[in-house]
Amino acid sequence: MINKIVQSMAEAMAGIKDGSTVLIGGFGAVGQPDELIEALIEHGARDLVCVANNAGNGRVGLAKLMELGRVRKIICSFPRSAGSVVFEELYRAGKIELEIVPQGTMAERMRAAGAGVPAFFTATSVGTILANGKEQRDFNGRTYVMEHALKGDVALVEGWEGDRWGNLTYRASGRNFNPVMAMAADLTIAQVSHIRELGDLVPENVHTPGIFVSRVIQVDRGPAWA
Amino acid sequence: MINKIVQSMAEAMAGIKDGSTVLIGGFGAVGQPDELIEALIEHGARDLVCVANNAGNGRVGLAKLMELGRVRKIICSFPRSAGSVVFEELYRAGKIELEIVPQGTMAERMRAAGAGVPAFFTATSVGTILANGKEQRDFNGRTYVMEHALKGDVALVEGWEGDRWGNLTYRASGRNFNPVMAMAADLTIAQVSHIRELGDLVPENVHTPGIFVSRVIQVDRGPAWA
Amino acid sequence: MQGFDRKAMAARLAQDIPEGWYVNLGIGIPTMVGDYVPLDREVILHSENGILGMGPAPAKDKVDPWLVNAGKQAVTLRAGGSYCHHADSFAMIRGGHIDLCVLGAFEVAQNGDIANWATSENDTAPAVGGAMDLGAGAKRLWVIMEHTTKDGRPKLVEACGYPLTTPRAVKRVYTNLGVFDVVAEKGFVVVDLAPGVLLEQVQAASGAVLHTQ
Amino acid sequence: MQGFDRKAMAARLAQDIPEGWYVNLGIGIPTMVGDYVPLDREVILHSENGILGMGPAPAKDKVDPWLVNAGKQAVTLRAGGSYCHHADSFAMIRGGHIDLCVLGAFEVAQNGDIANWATSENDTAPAVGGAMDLGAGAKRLWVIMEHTTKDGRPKLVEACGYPLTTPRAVKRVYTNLGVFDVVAEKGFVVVDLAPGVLLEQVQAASGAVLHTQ
Repeated sequence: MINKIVQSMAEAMAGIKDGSTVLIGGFGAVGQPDELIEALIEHGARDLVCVANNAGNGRVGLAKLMELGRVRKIICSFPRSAGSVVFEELYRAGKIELEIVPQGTMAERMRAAGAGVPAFFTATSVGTILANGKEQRDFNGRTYVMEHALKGDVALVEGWEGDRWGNLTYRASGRNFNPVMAMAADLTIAQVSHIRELGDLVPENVHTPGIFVSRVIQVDRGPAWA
Repeated sequence: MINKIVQSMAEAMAGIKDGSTVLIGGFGAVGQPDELIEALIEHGARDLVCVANNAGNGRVGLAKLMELGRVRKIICSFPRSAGSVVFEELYRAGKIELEIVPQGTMAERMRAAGAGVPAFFTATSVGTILANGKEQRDFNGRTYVMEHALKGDVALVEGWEGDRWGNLTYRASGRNFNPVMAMAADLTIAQVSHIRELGDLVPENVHTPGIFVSRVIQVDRGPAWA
Repeated sequence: MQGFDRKAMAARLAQDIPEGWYVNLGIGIPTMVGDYVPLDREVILHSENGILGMGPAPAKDKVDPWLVNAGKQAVTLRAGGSYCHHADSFAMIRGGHIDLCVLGAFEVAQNGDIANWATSENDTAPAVGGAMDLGAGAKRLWVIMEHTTKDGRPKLVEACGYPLTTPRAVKRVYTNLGVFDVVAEKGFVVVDLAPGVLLEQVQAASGAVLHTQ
Repeated sequence: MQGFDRKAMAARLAQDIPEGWYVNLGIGIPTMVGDYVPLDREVILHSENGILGMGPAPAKDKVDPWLVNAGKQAVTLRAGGSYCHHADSFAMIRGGHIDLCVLGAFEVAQNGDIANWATSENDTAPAVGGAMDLGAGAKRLWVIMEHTTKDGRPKLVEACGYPLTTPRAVKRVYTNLGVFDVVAEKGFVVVDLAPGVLLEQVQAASGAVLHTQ
């Protein structure tokens, strides 16, 4: 019997190596797998490349992972926000690398990795400093830059429901980067609010099919998120 | 008030021009917009380029459109099947052009058109005659071919449910090419079995959001499909 | 010289959005535009984080923590709205399906260049978000911003000094002083001015020639 | 020389699929493989037209016209199965997420080349379907086919004569005479032979050298 549901965070994190590229879902706090990030801190892997839309907030979660010196590089679209104190300190001190990627390019690069597309062309960033050093090419009279697939060793995602085959659903805007990250990583670990029996999810409305998910763990996000 | 629902096939077909590229959903009979194809025949547009997985069956639908001499070229993955008599006659007589595209490349080329990607690389067809004349390139030690976006002037799709904003759902394997075709065309016309009130479709489970749909028309597919 | 306040700017822009458009509103003044579209005119708001058919902010006791806009503020979903993932959401933007994007800006140049994401090439960690995708992908880009910086420097300019977000993308600019089209091979063209504002005043506050129609 | 019949070939292959694999079965004998996976071993079948977790053919009075496999035959969906669109379905294939694809073939060469879609370069309208995507994208490609053509010509060959589907893709071949691995820089290696079949008979029916382990 296939059973991707794990009972402990130690099982969920098993095998994550130093030097991994870790894709972390969420847009702000929504759809962000907080409990998995805490477990990654506990797990201890270091020299990580983290891909996330934001560069952490306050001194918890991704910010804490950075503060502990575990993150070599961050790939994101929006590093600077009111709460990104840890990132800014580390970055000014030259202790963390940064790759800024337009948000849509970031999503598309991961989708490409999941879909077997090593590179594609996009109009986004043409004529800006973010296109510096990138190959450019005209199609039908318009200029595009070539972007490469962005693959993860690990993805940490948050779903709403999950089952033992790894099928996931998402709630409202909690979906965001999670489905593309799930398909772009070798090892995809999902935290979900609810475990469902196999067959309870409506086949037409599974948002991430289990083929893209390695492990599922139930977390209690508290009454506000229920 | 936005109202994409039209009441007649004449309204549904309005403005389709000679010379159009028409994307036609379906995989075999399933998810194939039979009533819209009949309406396109009635409408009379000619010199069409049709994109569909198969090259028609029997002497109805797409096969009839071809038999009437309205189709200049067909782009498909699987032209030859037991029932593709019309296509084979026309093709042997040199009366229709054919572009064979691997099925996944065909789907991805339309998805690219819908997503603003003019070209991308894929490993599919490398080392075969279908890669002849195509640009090839190595990424990470593997060879890929470059494929271009495949855009439609018109898409004819079949959904299960639709609403006045153009939101669609699909039933079971009726989804197939329909969502990528809907996003790849300038004018997307959907036939659906059921019209729903705005707000009745579950927001998480809309399969094609209305932004990709121009017109919706209800059809009666008969009791077997209900 | 008074001109529009921020609410009036947002309202002025809102009156130019026809029914049926798919519209993405950036963070700040652009977000306010949504509040001034008449309720009987259906305009479908898109948010980068996978929302189509976004509604206004909820009552405080109706906040759903799973539902925020691109500025991470609580919002609602209208009947007919739907959710999708980030790549599908940006396919809407990058594939040219969004009729209009409204952004704020540091500068707009007379050729339509927009700079709104980084204040210098040496900015250590600028935040681009979805601005470059929207600038390059939406069918139309309109900018809404104060006509000058807080210290009085013009934001309508001959050429941008800040790093570009997207070249030649802006079609129209709404400021506290008026509305200006960006016309190819001409530059800024005055559409109309805020009540009580004179053309010579606006010209004096601008870093590029303002043409009249 | 008897060897396996088609059912026995399918059963022989099925016994090599471990629990938990995601498997795409081509049209013809490959489809039969699904019937021989023991019911208590969960193997998740994928179909190109957007089905994951496909089940066996339905009873005649339970046919759902909306649910067909890649061969356009009526099928069922298992509990835990799901549907997706064609681009997502082929993302599973092309992105390397399918553990195993089983195809029929006209020829397999000792370097792993497979030809299974066109019978000549002059074939006027060959039908490729998803074969090239599967050949290039699945983690493993196994072929199941008769050892020779109906008129006795070998289908295991030194080099394919027919147009290729995918170069160097086949890892293993199941025929009515036995099971053969394709090993880099070596060629065909006998894994085992059908009951009552002798190596020299199989070699005589093959167009390439068969190595023993």
